[in-house]
Amino acid sequence: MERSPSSEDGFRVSLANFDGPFDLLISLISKHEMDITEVSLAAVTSEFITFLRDLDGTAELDAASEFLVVAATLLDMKIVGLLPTGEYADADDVAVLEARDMLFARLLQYRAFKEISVWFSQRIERESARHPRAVRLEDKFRERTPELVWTTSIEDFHTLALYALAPREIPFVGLEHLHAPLVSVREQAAIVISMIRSAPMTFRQIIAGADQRGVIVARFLAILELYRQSAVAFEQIEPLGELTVRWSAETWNDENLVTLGAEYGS
Amino acid sequence: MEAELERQLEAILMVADEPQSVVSLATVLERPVTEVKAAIARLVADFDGVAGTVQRGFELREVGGGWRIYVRESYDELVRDVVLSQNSTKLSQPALETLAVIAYKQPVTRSQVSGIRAVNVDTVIRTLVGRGLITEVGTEPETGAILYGTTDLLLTNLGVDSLDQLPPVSELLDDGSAGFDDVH
Amino acid sequence: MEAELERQLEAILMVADEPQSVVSLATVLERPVTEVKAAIARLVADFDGVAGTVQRGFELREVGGGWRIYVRESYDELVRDVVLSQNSTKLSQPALETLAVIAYKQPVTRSQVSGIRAVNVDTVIRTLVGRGLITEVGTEPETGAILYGTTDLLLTNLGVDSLDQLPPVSELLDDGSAGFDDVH
Repeated sequence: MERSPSSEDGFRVSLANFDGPFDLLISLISKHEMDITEVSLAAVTSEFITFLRDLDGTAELDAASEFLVVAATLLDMKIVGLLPTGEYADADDVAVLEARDMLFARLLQYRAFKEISVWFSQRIERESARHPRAVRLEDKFRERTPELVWTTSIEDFHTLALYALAPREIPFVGLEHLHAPLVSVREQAAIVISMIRSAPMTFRQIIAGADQRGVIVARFLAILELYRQSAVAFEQIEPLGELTVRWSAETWNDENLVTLGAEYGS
Repeated sequence: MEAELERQLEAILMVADEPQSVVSLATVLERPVTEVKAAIARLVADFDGVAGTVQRGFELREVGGGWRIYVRESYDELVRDVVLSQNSTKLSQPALETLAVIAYKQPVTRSQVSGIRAVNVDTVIRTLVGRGLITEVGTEPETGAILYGTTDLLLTNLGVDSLDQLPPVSELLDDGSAGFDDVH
Repeated sequence: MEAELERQLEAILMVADEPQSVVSLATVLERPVTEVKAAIARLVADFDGVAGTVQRGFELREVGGGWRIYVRESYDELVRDVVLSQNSTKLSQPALETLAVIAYKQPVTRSQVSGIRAVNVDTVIRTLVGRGLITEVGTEPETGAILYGTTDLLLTNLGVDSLDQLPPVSELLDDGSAGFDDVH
């Protein structure tokens, strides 16, 4: 697969077992020449954040996107390690293996679409130089166009104007989440419990009202913690599909909450 | 070489919206006016089928000092049916949005509208002019670009007497047009 | 009589400002689809000069689900100087990638797209809808999430006639997608 030419001055990582461009790391992982479980996500992330600080606008957005795909998958794998294993040690191993396959799958998929996007870009550019016949209709034909039936109210028209005149934002990788106000995992756990206690909810529903990224993260961590305490169960029909969270605690009292999330500082 | 000139002419005439004068065609093609005139005459004969060729469903006609390709008259009835069946009684979403932009930004040029909408608006503007919802209101002094504005028909459709009665868009948007250039 | 059909097609194509599907042409001409298809093929050959005819400065192309007259590619540069058309703003890299995902995975929800791209795609999707390259095609029954698909305009902009003409990703994904499905 062709690589972007950003390797030279792009994002580099220095780990105990690897030193070189991020690109190369990904190549090795996707060629199965390096064990993904050996890669420290925390180290890669902190280097990446350092790298982001010197990022030049949207120039390195490509690198950032690929990093996010890998990081999200690595995170999935680390979560497997966080979850309770009990007597199902083998199942845990299986999960790690599955997660690794998932990483390859996602990477390949992401790469495929990236390559296709190059084709899209070239085709659109080439096609935009072409000239289709699109000329003003002769008056004698224009008279035959069916009468216009106007159905737009002035309010709708105003809304359309607001929409059409709104500046288009440039997509970017935001860093504001790094400075988000502190959110209590324990507090969010209490909210989540109140939500799902009577009926199962999807993760999407659980975070629907959250207006800050920190709240979403805290609810996510809270659910992980509750799972650790066997208070909730998950159901996910397909990869990346809807995740349903069900209250499954047989015994639960609010004292459990006190210790919950202690390792997150709140 | 002469045949090539005819091919160049038909390429231009196939996409030209306005009738093309012989002089301007000669300028673009960098050929003498007499040569271009002769080539046009051959092309007319070619499309008309008088040169041992097929009579086409289109023809090359001189109108208002310029040449343009038109539907051959004998096919007018057929084409009327097509026009009737293909044109909707409603404006498309892109057309409505473009109309809204023109209503609030008028007088405005095609390229300014295109800059705000981030897409080519040529076809849509043609439709809106054809529908009598916008009209040419002048030209921009520096560039000579056509300025468009809305018509009374739009006001009637919206049920207002004047543009002042349109609900205002926020002040932020007023200098928005300047910011748009930076965004893209 | 058959030649007449080609002339009728030529006439219709002169007033069309979007690709004409064979079915709609057959309907308005009141002729069987197979006949219309054959006539179009002869017309393409005629304009291309492969039927002992002259290669014209224009051509008949199948794009975005229908047929439309274009200037022949070798004359595009010449025509560009005559027809000042406003080019659309280029799509950003994230927009192109998102478009690619939607093209191959449609119908697809916003969250499925962002799952593959691992970033929030809301703004990008808004831009793509605004440009008419994608559109809402329904809602997912269980979640009520909006499903997106690509439009004929995208196909036209890519210069292809149908989604089948997009490059295959299966080879690239075979390994991956298989593993993907097996995971659960």
